[in-house]
Amino acid sequence: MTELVLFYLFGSLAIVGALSVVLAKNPVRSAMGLILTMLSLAVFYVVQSAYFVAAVQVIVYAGAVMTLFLFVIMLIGVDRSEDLKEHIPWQRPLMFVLGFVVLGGVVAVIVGNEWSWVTGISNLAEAPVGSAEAIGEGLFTNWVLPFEATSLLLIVAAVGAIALAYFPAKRKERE
Amino acid sequence: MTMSEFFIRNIWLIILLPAIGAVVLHFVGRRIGEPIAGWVASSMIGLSFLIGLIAAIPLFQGTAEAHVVHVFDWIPALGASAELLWDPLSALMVLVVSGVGALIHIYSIGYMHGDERFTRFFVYLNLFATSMLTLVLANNFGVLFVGWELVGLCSYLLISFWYVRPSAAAAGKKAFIVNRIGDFGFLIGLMIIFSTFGTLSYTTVLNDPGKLLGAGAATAVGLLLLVGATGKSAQLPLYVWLPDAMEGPTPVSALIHAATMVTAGVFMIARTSSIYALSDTASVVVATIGALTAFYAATIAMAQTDIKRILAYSTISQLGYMFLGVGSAAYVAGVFHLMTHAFFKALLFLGAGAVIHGMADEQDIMKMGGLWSKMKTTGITMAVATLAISGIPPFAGFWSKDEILASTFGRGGWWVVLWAIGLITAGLTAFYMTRWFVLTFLGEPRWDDGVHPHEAPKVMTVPLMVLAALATVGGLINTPFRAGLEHFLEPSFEHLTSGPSGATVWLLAAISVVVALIGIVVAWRLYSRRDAAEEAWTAGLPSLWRRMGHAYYVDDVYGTLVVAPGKLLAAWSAFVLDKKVIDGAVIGVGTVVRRIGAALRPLQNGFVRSYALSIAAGVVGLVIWFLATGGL
Amino acid sequence: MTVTAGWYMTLAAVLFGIGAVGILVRRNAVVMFMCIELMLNAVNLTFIAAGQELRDLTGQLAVFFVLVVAAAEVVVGLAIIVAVFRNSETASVDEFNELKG
Amino acid sequence: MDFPILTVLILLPFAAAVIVALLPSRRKELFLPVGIALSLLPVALAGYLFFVFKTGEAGFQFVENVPWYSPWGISWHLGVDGISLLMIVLTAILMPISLAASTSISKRVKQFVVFNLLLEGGLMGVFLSLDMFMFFVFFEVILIPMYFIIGVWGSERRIYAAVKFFLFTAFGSALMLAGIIAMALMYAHQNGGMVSFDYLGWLTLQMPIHTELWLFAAFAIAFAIKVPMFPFHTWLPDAHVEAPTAGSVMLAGVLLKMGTYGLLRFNLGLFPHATLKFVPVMAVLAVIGIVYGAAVAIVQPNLKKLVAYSSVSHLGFIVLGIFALTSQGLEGGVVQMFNHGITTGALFLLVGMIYERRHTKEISDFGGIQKVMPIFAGFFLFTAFASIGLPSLNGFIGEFLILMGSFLTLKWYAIVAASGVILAAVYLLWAYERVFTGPITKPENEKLLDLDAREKTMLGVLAALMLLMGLYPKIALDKIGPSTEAVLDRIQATTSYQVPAPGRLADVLGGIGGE
Repeated sequence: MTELVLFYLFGSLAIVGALSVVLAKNPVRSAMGLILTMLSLAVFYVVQSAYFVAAVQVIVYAGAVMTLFLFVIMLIGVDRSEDLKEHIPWQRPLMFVLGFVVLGGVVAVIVGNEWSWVTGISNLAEAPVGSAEAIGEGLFTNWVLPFEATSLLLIVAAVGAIALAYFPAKRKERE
Repeated sequence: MTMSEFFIRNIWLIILLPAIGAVVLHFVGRRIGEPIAGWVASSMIGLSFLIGLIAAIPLFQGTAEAHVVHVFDWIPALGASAELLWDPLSALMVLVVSGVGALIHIYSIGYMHGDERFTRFFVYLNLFATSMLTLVLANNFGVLFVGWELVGLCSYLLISFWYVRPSAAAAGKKAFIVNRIGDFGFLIGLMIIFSTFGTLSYTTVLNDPGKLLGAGAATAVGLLLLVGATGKSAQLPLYVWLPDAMEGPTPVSALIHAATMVTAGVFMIARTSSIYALSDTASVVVATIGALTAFYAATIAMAQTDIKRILAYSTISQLGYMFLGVGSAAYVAGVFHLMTHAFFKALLFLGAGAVIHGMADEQDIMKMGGLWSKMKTTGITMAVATLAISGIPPFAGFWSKDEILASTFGRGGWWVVLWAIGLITAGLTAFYMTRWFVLTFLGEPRWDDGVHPHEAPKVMTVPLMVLAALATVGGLINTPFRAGLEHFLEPSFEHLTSGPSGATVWLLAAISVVVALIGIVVAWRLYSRRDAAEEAWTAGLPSLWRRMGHAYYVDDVYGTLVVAPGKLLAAWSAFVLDKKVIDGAVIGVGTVVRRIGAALRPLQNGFVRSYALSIAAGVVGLVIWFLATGGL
Repeated sequence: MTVTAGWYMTLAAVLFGIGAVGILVRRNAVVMFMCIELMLNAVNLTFIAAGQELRDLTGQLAVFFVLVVAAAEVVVGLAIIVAVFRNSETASVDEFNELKG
Repeated sequence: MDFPILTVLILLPFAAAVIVALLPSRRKELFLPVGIALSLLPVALAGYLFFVFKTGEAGFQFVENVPWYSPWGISWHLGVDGISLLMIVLTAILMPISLAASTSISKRVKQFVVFNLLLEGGLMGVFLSLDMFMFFVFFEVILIPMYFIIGVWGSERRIYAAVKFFLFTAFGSALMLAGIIAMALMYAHQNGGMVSFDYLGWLTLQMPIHTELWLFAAFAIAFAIKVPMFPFHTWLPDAHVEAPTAGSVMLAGVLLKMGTYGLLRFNLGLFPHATLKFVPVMAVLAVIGIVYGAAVAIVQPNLKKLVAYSSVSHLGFIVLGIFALTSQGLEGGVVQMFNHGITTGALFLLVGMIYERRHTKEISDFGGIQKVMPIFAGFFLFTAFASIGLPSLNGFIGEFLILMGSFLTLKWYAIVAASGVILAAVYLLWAYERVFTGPITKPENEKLLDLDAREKTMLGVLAALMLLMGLYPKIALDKIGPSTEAVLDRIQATTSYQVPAPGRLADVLGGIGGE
């Protein structure tokens, strides 16, 4: 019952956040909306006993990543309003068609009460608890190679970001 | 083992010696320098002559059989090994080639004196000797063809020896290409021979070829080999290169374009006599071409004014006699004439060379005259040569030419016509040679200013004298009284026609002598008192004379009918067919692809959101597809 | 009524759809980036839900990796946006069509 | 285990390429000498191979067979027989020479040497592979260095030429790849699911005639483009004109031979029935190529283009010899592959040398230069005569064998082909006349320097080979003969074809030969 309430409450918050990401004219509001969605999702993670992931979600995603976003928004300037006119031909109509198709699909799922996609094998055992120990054991046994690979990726990304930001652009000189 | 036996077994030494000479002179010739290089070359070919002479002794004595020497395997799959044949015919040819060759080598030392490419000239001469000796010694069509082509190469190199003159370079090229046209036929002949016998060795092919070669195939082979022979021996219709070949130094004209190389066709037909024996058609064609060429070239020679061109056309004409001889199966007579012609024509050319040398490179006989007193030796030897070629007994030309004519006459029918042509040609020969001699040596001097004729040095006149001696007595080795050469050559030929005998011989001889004398007298009367006479004579037949002077414009006709359309066709293939059609098709395919690309290009509008839309559309489409088909 | 995995997944689908639409309509590169993050988060939710349903911890591990990769991507992506902005003084993606065919 | 000489032959050039690539970039003067020195090792090895090769044996020797990727039946399967032996020797000989001819290359010397060595390694692989997968890989690998050699170090229109070369060849290769995959699957089908790319295994395949025809066509088009046969030849003149000297030498000398080698090894070997059906087509195209290539060469204003078109003509002879299906024709075809490589390689070297001095290849820019460059003229004339097919030089041996051999089965074709000997003399001697003889007409030509020691050495080696192969071709013929005979025997064993024995010419030349 608690779960149901939480689902409705945070589910609607997540959707509101998502919509404000897309619809807000001011990028700062978009960022705030995204933070809202992320926090709501963190609640769902907790509900599903994915404690570690929930913590990471709040700390890394809602915290660090979004801060970075906000920095960039500040750097670029928040007062730039977006021209609402569409320049690309066929973009809007096609998009609406697609949107309606997807929406229709979701509505069909809800209306048809088709919830049981992956429910066939539940109750086999205890649901796993995503504690830090459990996650750590998984990462450093079966998944150690991908883990090391991602660490490498992070280093590369960091170096790349520094390189991109550090070296002055040469395009102007060429012209 | 006697010396003769040793040399017969190692007959390749004859070829090797001049080859060594050529190689040595090629690499160190410049350091040796003039005139030693010339003497080295001359001694090499001289040694070949000596070896040939020693090796031929058993053949002279009639104690030796034909001997085949296998040197090494060359192209086994074609049965073409480097094998040499030492029989009377090749022995005779070796002696003529190396003997006359040696004399001309020596003469060249004087003639080429001071030329900046003196040693190069002797490299080529020695290379030529190598090639020609290979040709005559071959016991295999493959080896024959090697010699056949290499003499063509040497001819090319020596004609365009003074390459700075564009005409010399063009003449060399022309000679080689025209020869190649002949070789085209020759090659096809060899193909038929190979496909019939499975080998190119004389031993198999020429020993009773009738076993495998039907009459039709024999005719085909005979005619195709004849095509090759007309190229090499400058017969109708491929003779056009020989007059131009006079661009080469005069010793070259003497050696290659008179005495030896051009007789290769005659030699080859004589060598393959057993094939021609199978086909009367082929033989008649050979003889007819010979007779026609003899007459045709003689008429042209009558109207030339270049001292060497007259001799060139004369050579063509005399080669025609040889063809007439071998065509009428009088192989001995043909080869006999080949030999005597080598003597007197080499002599004529060398004499002409001496004259040109003395006249400071003047070649127009209209600007000569009166040289007799200034160049006694040359004059006398030229007189001998003129008599020899005109067929006046007892000089060499009489015996051989007469034997050819007699043999032709003896076969009756169509051959009598050929005999008549030959006879008329004999008169014309006497006429133009006398004209040549008279205009050059007799009468009043018509020299250009500043020309001071002088006799050639000893190194040039001695060969003249030797050759003059040979041209005088050389014919005596085969006379109706004593057919020495006939006996000697007999083992080489199987199907010899024996000419008429008895009174007929003497009657025919008398007729030809009379005709020759008429020719001499007419020419003498016309030209010794020159002046108005010549004009009167030429004015009588102006257009004919002009045509003869221009060799009937055959070169122009070939130029218009063959060369120009050929070039046009080649240009069309290259610049229209190849560029526009074939490459155009390739480029066309490329253009079509490019057009399609251009048509699809707007799809890539560069807007990332547009691409995102495409991706989204693709995803949605795929999902719908999965749902519709019930899973993946 | 219990909240099954299907509920979460439907929610994830909705969030994903909103993110996708955002990418298609917005021109501001930073906002488009946020939409991508939104879509990633939606996918993460399905991972968690499916993992819970299948009684398998691997779902959560996958989320962990997605998180790390997303973080890396954000770092580089934002650096690119900054670099581009420095050059052309705009963050609108419609200004960039150098890859036009 | 024996010394894996074939593997070493393939890997040596690649190793050499790595060594050159690792040289310090500042030592510019080292690249070329080191490259040349390293490329001499394959020469020694190939020479050794040539002498230890057992004469008189038809089969493959020095075979190495190591499984590589067994699920697909790919193995490192190498072997050399009389047909490939000469190609190996040719590749090895031409490589140092074409590098030595590249002293005028000034930009990116290191890359140039590396690409050339890669090219050599690829060529060795093509001629030694008995595994079709490996063959195809090497066949394609060669495109890459060649593309760059033309495209980077070529003259003005180099990009156009390189792209054209690449597209043409890639088009053919795509067809061949389809054929190879089809063969591999067919092998699996007939051998219980075991996929194999092994050439020797493929020889056992049974297939219906129409399949064979299609596969023959797929392989034949790939090789015909490479040869190149009429009408697929238009990439060749462009590629040659634009390529640097080394590129031209390798292209004409060896790369074209991949086509004829492929036709002989794979088309004749794998598809005997289809071969018989295709003989008229191939013979017609070959003969057209001979006459057409020569005719077009006559009027070319550009020396390099002239030599390029002469290659079309000469390669036509090789194809004619191969499809004559007689022992002489095949033997002549193989020996002509070698000889054409030497001769045309030398011709391109010569054109390159004069280009370095005058920076033009137009015939009309020369005239009379024999006066200032007598040695150069001598080498040119020597090589030209070898190319014309002068007996006692190498070009004659192959041509003569081919003409004699093809007359046994393809009479009229052989007769038409023989006219090529006239045309060859026309275009080369006419070019010689215009370039070398007469007075010097252009003042720029008066100061031309004659060949130096390096150039004389390169040409001297090739000239010596020309003379050797012309005077004593038996050293090569003895090794080729058994292998070509084996190809012929296989065709005779699997089909009803019989090589006609020499004999009475019952119906040669239509009515003329009637008995």
